[in-house]
Amino acid sequence: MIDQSIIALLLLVNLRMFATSRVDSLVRCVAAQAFLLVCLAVVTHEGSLSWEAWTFLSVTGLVKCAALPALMTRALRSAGIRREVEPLVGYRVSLFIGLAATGFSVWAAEKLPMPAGAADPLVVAVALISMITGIFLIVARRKAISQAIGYLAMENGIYVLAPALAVHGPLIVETGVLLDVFVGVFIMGVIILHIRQEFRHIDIDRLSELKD
Amino acid sequence: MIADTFAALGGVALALVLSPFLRTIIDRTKARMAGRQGPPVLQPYWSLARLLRKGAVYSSTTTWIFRAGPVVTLATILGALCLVPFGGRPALLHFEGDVLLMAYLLGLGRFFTILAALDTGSSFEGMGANREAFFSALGEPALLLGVAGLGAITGSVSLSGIYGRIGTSAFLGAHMPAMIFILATFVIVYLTENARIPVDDPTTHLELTMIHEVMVLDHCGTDLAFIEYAGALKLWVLGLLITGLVFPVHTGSALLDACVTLACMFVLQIGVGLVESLVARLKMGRTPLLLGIAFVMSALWVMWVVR
Amino acid sequence: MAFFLLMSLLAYLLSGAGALLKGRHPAWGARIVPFGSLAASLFALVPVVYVLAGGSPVDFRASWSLPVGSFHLHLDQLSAWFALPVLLVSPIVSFYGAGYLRHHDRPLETDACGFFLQLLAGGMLFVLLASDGLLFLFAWEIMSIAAFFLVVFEHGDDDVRRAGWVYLVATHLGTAFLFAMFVLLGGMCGSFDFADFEGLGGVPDVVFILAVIGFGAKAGFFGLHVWLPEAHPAAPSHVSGLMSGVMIKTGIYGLLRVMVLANDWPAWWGWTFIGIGVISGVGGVIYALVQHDFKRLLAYSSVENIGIICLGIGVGVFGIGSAGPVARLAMAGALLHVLNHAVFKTGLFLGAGAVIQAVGTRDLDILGGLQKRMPVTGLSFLVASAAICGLPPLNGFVSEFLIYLASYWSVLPQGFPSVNLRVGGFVVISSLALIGGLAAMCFTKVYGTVFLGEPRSARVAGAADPEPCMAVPLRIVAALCVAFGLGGSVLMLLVSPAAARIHPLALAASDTTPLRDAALFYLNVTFAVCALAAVAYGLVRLRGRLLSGRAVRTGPTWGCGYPYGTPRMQYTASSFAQPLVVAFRSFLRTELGGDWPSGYLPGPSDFRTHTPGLFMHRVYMPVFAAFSWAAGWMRRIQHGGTHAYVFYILLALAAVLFWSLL
Amino acid sequence: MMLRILFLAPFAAGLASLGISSPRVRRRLITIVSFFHLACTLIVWRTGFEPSAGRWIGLDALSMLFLLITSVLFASSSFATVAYLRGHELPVESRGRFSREAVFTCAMLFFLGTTTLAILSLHTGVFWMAIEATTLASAPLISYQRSSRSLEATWKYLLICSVGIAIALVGNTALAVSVAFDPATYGLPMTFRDLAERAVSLNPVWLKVAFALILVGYGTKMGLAPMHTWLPDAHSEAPSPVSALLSGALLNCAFLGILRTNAILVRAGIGGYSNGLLAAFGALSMLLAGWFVLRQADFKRLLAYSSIEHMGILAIAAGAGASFGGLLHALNHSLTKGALFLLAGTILGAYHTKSTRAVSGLIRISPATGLLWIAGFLAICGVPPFGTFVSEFSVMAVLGRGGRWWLLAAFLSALGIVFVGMWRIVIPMAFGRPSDPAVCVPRSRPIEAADVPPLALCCMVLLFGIWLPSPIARLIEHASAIAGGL
Repeated sequence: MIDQSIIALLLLVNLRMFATSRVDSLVRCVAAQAFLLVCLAVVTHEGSLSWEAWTFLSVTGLVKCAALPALMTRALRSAGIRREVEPLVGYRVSLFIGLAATGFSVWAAEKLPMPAGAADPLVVAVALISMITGIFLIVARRKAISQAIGYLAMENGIYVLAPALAVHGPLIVETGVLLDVFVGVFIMGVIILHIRQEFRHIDIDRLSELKD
Repeated sequence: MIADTFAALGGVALALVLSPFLRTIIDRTKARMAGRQGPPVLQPYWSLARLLRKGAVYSSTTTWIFRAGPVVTLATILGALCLVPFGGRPALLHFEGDVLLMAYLLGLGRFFTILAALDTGSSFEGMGANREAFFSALGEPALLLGVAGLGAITGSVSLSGIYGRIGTSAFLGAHMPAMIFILATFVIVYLTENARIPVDDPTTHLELTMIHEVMVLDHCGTDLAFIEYAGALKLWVLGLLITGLVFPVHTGSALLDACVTLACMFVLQIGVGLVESLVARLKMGRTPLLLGIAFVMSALWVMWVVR
Repeated sequence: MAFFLLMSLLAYLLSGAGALLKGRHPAWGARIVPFGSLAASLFALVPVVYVLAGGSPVDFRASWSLPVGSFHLHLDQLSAWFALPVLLVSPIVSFYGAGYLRHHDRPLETDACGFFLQLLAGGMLFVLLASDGLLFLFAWEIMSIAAFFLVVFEHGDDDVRRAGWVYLVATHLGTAFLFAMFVLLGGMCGSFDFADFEGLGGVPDVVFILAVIGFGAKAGFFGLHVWLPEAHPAAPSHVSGLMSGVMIKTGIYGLLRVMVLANDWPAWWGWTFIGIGVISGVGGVIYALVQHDFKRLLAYSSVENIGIICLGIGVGVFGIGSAGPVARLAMAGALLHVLNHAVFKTGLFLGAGAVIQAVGTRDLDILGGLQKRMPVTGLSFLVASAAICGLPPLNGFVSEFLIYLASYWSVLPQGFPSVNLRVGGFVVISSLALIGGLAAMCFTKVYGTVFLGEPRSARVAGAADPEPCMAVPLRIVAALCVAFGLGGSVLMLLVSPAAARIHPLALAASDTTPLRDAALFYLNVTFAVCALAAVAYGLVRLRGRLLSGRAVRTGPTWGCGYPYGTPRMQYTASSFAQPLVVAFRSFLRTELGGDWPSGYLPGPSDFRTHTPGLFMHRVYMPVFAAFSWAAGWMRRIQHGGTHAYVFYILLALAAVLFWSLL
Repeated sequence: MMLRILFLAPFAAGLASLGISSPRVRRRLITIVSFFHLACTLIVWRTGFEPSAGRWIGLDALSMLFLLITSVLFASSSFATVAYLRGHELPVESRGRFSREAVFTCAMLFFLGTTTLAILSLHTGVFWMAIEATTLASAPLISYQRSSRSLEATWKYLLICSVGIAIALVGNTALAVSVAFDPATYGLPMTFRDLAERAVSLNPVWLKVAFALILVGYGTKMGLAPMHTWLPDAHSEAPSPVSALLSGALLNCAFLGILRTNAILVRAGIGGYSNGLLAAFGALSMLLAGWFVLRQADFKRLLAYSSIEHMGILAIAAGAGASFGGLLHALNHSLTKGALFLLAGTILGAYHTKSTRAVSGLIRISPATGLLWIAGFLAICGVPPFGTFVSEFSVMAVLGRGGRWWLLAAFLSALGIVFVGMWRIVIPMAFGRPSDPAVCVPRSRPIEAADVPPLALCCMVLLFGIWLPSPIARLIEHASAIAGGL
């Protein structure tokens, strides 16, 4: 019951990421997405959680819902970036693509052979949607920061895919992955700042001096 | 064996003595056709004798090549003379592939003639030299291919073998068209190599249009005598290739064969004189075409011989 | 015996390295290369002569710690014969080169030149010895790359660098075909050892095609020859001599090496050779005729001679099926031409080098009158020119004589049922004769315009014969031309084991009597020529006698009544070739240019002709342009947009997932 | 213990370097750590290595080979790194503690550490983590110049590689899923070795999906077309020693992941599928790189595209089952490419341009550099007597033995195109008259200190072409057995 409603909420958040025109709203969406995914992980977990797992989940939640969005908001502010997303693909088309992606994800999740102990296929579907959302943001949005957000969204999707498929990596590996994501987004933010200083804009579109 | 050698030596001696006479035949034929008297019979001999008595003027531009030219030309023609059979008898020197030696000896002579012409630094002589080189490059395949055709018909790869074996049957049998084509080729090559009309006009007085004559403009005295004599011998040597075909009868008697050959040679020169009287000289640019025709004709024997 | 071979290779390597590392002894450096290569030649000549004189093939195997291939050297009659020109020419060339480069202003580059010269010579020997696919390619590439460095020796010149590129690309693309060929053979056989290839029981046609293209690019078959007229003018002359005289023959060697692996030779192989021979021979000589560049002309002439060799091989391929002397004679002729061409082409390039060094230009149209100023060079060049035209009594005649003789035999009616053979022989006779005539035209042009007449420009005035270390090699080459020509019979006997080695696997080697007979025939030639030399001498004496009491004057050349002739009015190389340009204009497509006289009182005018290479300008350059255009178009993929880049990943992912779930 | 030192020492040194204020000491630290690493590697190699089951970190022959490559490259490029830092002296405020240069040094050492970790990790998750960490560690190296171009390159590198590696993470998940079907393998530790041993009981569909994702994911990092797009930018904009490391060490690491995954599929009996994919990507990379080499105007980009081409060769070798040739080629390529990038740095220093047109007469400006530049390109084109010739030929030999003619044709034509394009650029660069005497002054000495490391690398490649030392041959043989799934 709870998990279904979380899934529904996640769907809505993802679709909002397709359609939103503001960067700050994107940041909020990705934070919400992360929060919901952590919740989903807690809810779909079988049996009781050990204290290590609790710690890990809370650290994940903190990093993904608070630290990284805060970092981005800061980058957004200090770099003085305008708040428009500046899409390459229009919002309406994006929304339709989002719907199509949703359909595809559900179909794929139903289609794939699932191992014993796997969660509801819808959880897998929602993980897939999050990943597709992330990639879509990278491909179809012009600003560097929206690409960083896309990367984060994608990581969020992957993060939930593993428990959804009943895959539990060793804790140290999971921590390492989390650390990597954190440092990655952190460095992205740093680079965005530098780019801002150097170029006076952060349109990836115009970052095309290097070509053949 | 020894008899053959003596017969061949006789042939060579005949050539050495009689070859200047061939010019007389041609010139007198032309004169008769034009209604003139023509030069005396021994005129070529007198000319040679007079040239041999003269001194010499050499251009200061020239080197030893210029002096070597006439000598090499004469020597190579003498060599060729020893390789060509006279009257169906084996030549003085005969071996498989002797035709190559003959053709390339002629080529050696030509090589030096051309170089001697270029040695003078005269543009007229250069003009003649390049024409000679180009036309002979086109004429040579025709000659060698024609001989190859004869070889294919008679089954021999030496000149003496070919001319010894060739008989009237060659003309009467299935190879008749091939023989005729080869003969025609030889005639064209004969006219070309000896610088006769329709390729070259030995009597022209305009240097721009000459081929062979212009190349030897600077030679005089003894050198010119060598060249003239070599020219006469060349007329003889290549003539033998034709006479052997025109009258391929072997009587068995060396003397009779020799007489027949001489008669044929006489007729051949009259023919050359007639051609010179009746045919106009080709435009310079058309000559490659004539030689091309000769080449094609020399190649046509393949259709009858190789089945 | 193998010891001598290894020592020879080592001598090449060490003397090359010695030239590079000679330190502070410049005099040493000038000597180490020539004497090194002399030593290497002497070492290698021992087994080579041993094998050619009837000894058993030399075989050497060593373990080699590489994943594929083995260190297998093998010297049989075929490789011994091809080694002969290498061993003969490389010392000559390196002595000459030491003099040629003595005054070069960059000692470092001169040392490098010596090093790569040794590497080239050693590489060629290595190619001939290698009896393993990997080892062969190894040696092959070393040889090619060494030659590349030699070609770009004078790299300050734009044309030289371009030539280097053309050469490198041509040789490497050719080698790519060889890679394919060896991989194919190795794939079928499971090993890359030549000895194992023989167990294959024949080679597929595709191997032959790959070999023709791959080796043909090195040999300079017309169509694949584009690098020759670029590289030979660019390289220092002694290097051109070695490359043109010897290196391109390794292509022929490779082709023969592959052919002897076949079980039998289909008729179309013969036609391939004859076709290549006719096109290369005639095309090569015609292009040679229209060149103004001294060394470019010689390069095209090499294409022509490769054509002659191919004609011989072609007749030989047909002849192998039928009894009789044809195959043996033709193959022997082709092999002899390999040696002879090496000798006289080296002579021509060395002579050209002496002229270029003395005068400083390769343009034929501004040379002239050098025979008086450089008598030694002139005489050697004359001998080599006559030899390349196949004139008796020089060595060119020996090989052409054999090929002709084989072709004449092949058209004979008795005993040869094969129509292919007879028609092939017929084609060979006609094209050989045409090639011979045109070659004579070509080399009378060269010798006449360079050495005879009056100088066409002031540059020529100060020219003089080169110093002895260049002049002596020139004399040696000329002497070799005469000696090989007079001793043709000996050469024929010497080549007979090598010629007997060239036959399909399934056929046993037949006897060598045809060559013994031919050697006897050729004795007649030697005799006749000697007699004629005596006659000529007699004529000279006669002339001397006749002129002795008479006035012998010198004066200006008779100008046909035109008294104002200047040296510039002489016939030039271009005008000499003019009838040919007219006759073959549809094939040559010569470009005419310059300011033509116009009006009633024309001012100064000039006239130029330029004949661009047919394949270079009509095939390869358009193809390259197309490739280059396509490459430019393809670059849009990398247009700089990160979005698109991620999108590519997405596409790849979709494609791969689709494929995996299919 | 030794293994821990191998990857922990660089981390520790990196952290320490942040706090060092003296640039001289810090720079010396790079060299010291690199050579310490090399020494440790050699000791490990000498003492032997026991691959242990179930371990996450371990050393088998395959990792030993790649460790050797990486260590040699780091050691030989450490001088160039120091020279680079010295040559591009930053203002004083950027040289102290926690300054830009300190971060660079730290990132450099971290890069060494993460690369070592990636090579040593036998666990899929650890491997992934390490690979992503190499990306993060190397990003500050690329952006060191802080020019607009280098920032752009860094951004592309970071984003594209992160996306790619994220896809590989999905692949890891899929790999884990494939374990969960059979009770026999349920709960299996996710090490490559365990997976390979139980490969037959894994779920083939998920295995295929996993391989597809891992191939695309790590393929991005490895530089296989069409995921290669970041590679030319990053390689051309990074400082040359860093380019050498990226090309010589980093790409190999990603390849290692693909190779190990491929071995699992081969053991599972669906090697045909994975080999086909590898060969297809390899051929595409080779051909595409060839086209881009053809009209290249920037010599560092040229080298980058050449790396793509060689990664294609590695992929084809892996796909054709020519593991021995492929691994030998990985070794040869890394050494050669390292030398070439180091030389490119020297050239860049002498001419102050990356444009191929502006560079000429190198051999007269600096004979040793010019000769090495030519030798390096000969090696990279697979011309004997260099080792690349042997390795390429042995790959081709396997292609021929397998009768894969189309692949062979693609292989040869790509090599041909690359050759044509490269030499059109290299000949005018190396030969001719020096372009501008005002810009580039001929060196007084024929050989400079900067030429020594590339010379050493070239000599190694030369050695491998003439005589492959038996310890290395044995190492590669063992490694190829692991890579081939035997």
